[in-house]
Amino acid sequence: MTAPPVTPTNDQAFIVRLDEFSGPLDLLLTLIREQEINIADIPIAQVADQFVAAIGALGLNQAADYLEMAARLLRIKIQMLLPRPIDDEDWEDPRAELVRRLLEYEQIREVVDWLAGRARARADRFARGWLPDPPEQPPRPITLDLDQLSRAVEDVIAGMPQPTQHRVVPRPLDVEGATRRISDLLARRERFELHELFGERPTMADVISVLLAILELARMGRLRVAQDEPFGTIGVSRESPDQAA
Amino acid sequence: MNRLTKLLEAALFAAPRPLSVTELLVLEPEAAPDEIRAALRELELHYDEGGHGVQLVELADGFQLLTRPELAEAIAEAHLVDRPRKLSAAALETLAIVAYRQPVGRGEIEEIRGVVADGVVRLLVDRSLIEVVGRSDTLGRPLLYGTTAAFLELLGLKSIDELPRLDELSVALTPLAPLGAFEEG
Amino acid sequence: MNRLTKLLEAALFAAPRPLSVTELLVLEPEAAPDEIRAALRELELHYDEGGHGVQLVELADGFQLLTRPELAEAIAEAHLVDRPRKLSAAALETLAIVAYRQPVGRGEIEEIRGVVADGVVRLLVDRSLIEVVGRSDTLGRPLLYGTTAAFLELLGLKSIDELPRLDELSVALTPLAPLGAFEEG
Repeated sequence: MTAPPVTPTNDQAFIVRLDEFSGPLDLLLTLIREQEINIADIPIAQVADQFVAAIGALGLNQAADYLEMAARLLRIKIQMLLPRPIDDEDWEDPRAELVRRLLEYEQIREVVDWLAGRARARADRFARGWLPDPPEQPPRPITLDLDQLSRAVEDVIAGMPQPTQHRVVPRPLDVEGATRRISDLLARRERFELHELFGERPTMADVISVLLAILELARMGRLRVAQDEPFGTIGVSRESPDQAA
Repeated sequence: MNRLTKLLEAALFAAPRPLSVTELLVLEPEAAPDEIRAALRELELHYDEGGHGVQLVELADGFQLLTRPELAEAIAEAHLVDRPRKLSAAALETLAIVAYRQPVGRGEIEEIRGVVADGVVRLLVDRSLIEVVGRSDTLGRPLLYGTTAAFLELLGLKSIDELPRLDELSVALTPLAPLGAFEEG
Repeated sequence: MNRLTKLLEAALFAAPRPLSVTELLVLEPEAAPDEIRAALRELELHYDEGGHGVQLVELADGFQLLTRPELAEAIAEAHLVDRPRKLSAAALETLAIVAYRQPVGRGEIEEIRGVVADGVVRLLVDRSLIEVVGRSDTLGRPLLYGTTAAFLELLGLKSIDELPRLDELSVALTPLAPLGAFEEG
């Protein structure tokens, strides 16, 4: 369970694979431990950037869970940057929830170490390897009454997926999907606004995927992003009409 | 017991089949086959003379520690090997669906419960609570299940019509909606 | 060995899992639970003092005969018995959460681990390490899971109470955190 180092030592991509971490919290905790950061006072800007860089190097497209964490970190980073009154006692540290989750997760990891130790010790003891066939005996009588059966029916009904509350949550959009969506739109229209790329209720992962796809397409020279005024709408336009047609 | 005897005892206990002298030699490659045989003899004597419930037996393909035959019956009668089973929530739910929708195929049960049901269906058939009552005319002609006489007996009912007809239940378990709608759920 | 001890020894040999005093009582219904315990004690002493390769271990609310740990290496190296496969980090994390928060639904597990958990939950149910113990009353009535006897067997625990108390863990000592969430669970 010792994870390889993930912090960048130089500009090269990190040599680490996604499946070596059991989730985004594991990766985040590894980053924090490695740099001996005080968990109660995380330099969120630095850690958020490292996290995004790490999952970038790890292959974002398969990792909705990681994307969600990246989005969460970036949001906290922004919240920390917002100005606040000096003596505001109601101010809540935007990092508090993250710290709580990290501590909770760290505690689980400590339990995991204990469990793994016990399992190893138990694996050093073998039970009897050969067992006789179970005796030919009629199975014990079953108890069953109407009350039990009625309750089971209620459970069936309660557990039945309701057509109305069908899975409205679609699979989170990955970067590949976002790239496709943007290319399609660019092929049809020369210019559109950024928010048109999000569905009705975009998840954090959707937003991040779209942003990353936009940045990547801009880098490739396929589109241009412009914001005419601060906090105004963000426009996306074809970089070269010929190319996109 | 010396270390070799102890090791042989543990290996014979843990192995899933009888072990020959050759196989036991792998445990202690430095030992001579005669030493293995001597240790086995010691083990055999130990179990025979101490009045144990277990004995070392030489079979065609090797040695094995076995319970004494005269105790077999007592142990079998105690049902110790078979963990007593009550019906699980999954089994109860499946039984409820069969009771209210019979004749019903496995596919339909799975659509309603949203989980694979073959293990549970097999268990209920084994326990004679449900049985095959026919085949559907639909593609693949799946088996259809219904409840058994034993099921009614267990509930103290004369016929299936005596099952409580709670309106809500019968409506919800009546094939109204195209069940395909549930597939993604 | 008296007849009862002998019978218990044979039963423990024949059973695929730990047997509780209650289950052992079925062998000799006339015996008092204390007599069973005394016989188990005799058996334990016998195996300990005779320098055996096997010993009587108390675990998972019962008793089981197991080989001594110091012999494991030799037996495994001789390829007479395979060691069980190790559980993945994801499986252990999920087990840890279920162990401390049972009954617990998949949603809560996913929230704590920060990842989707249906695959690993299914795996643990398939291996009988956790089981459905009920349904939550909250929206959608999700299934709730708890640990099983097989979980205790896997870890060699007598009962769930042997798990370390959360306030004994070093992380809990961090003064900052109101980790009340654990107590509520």
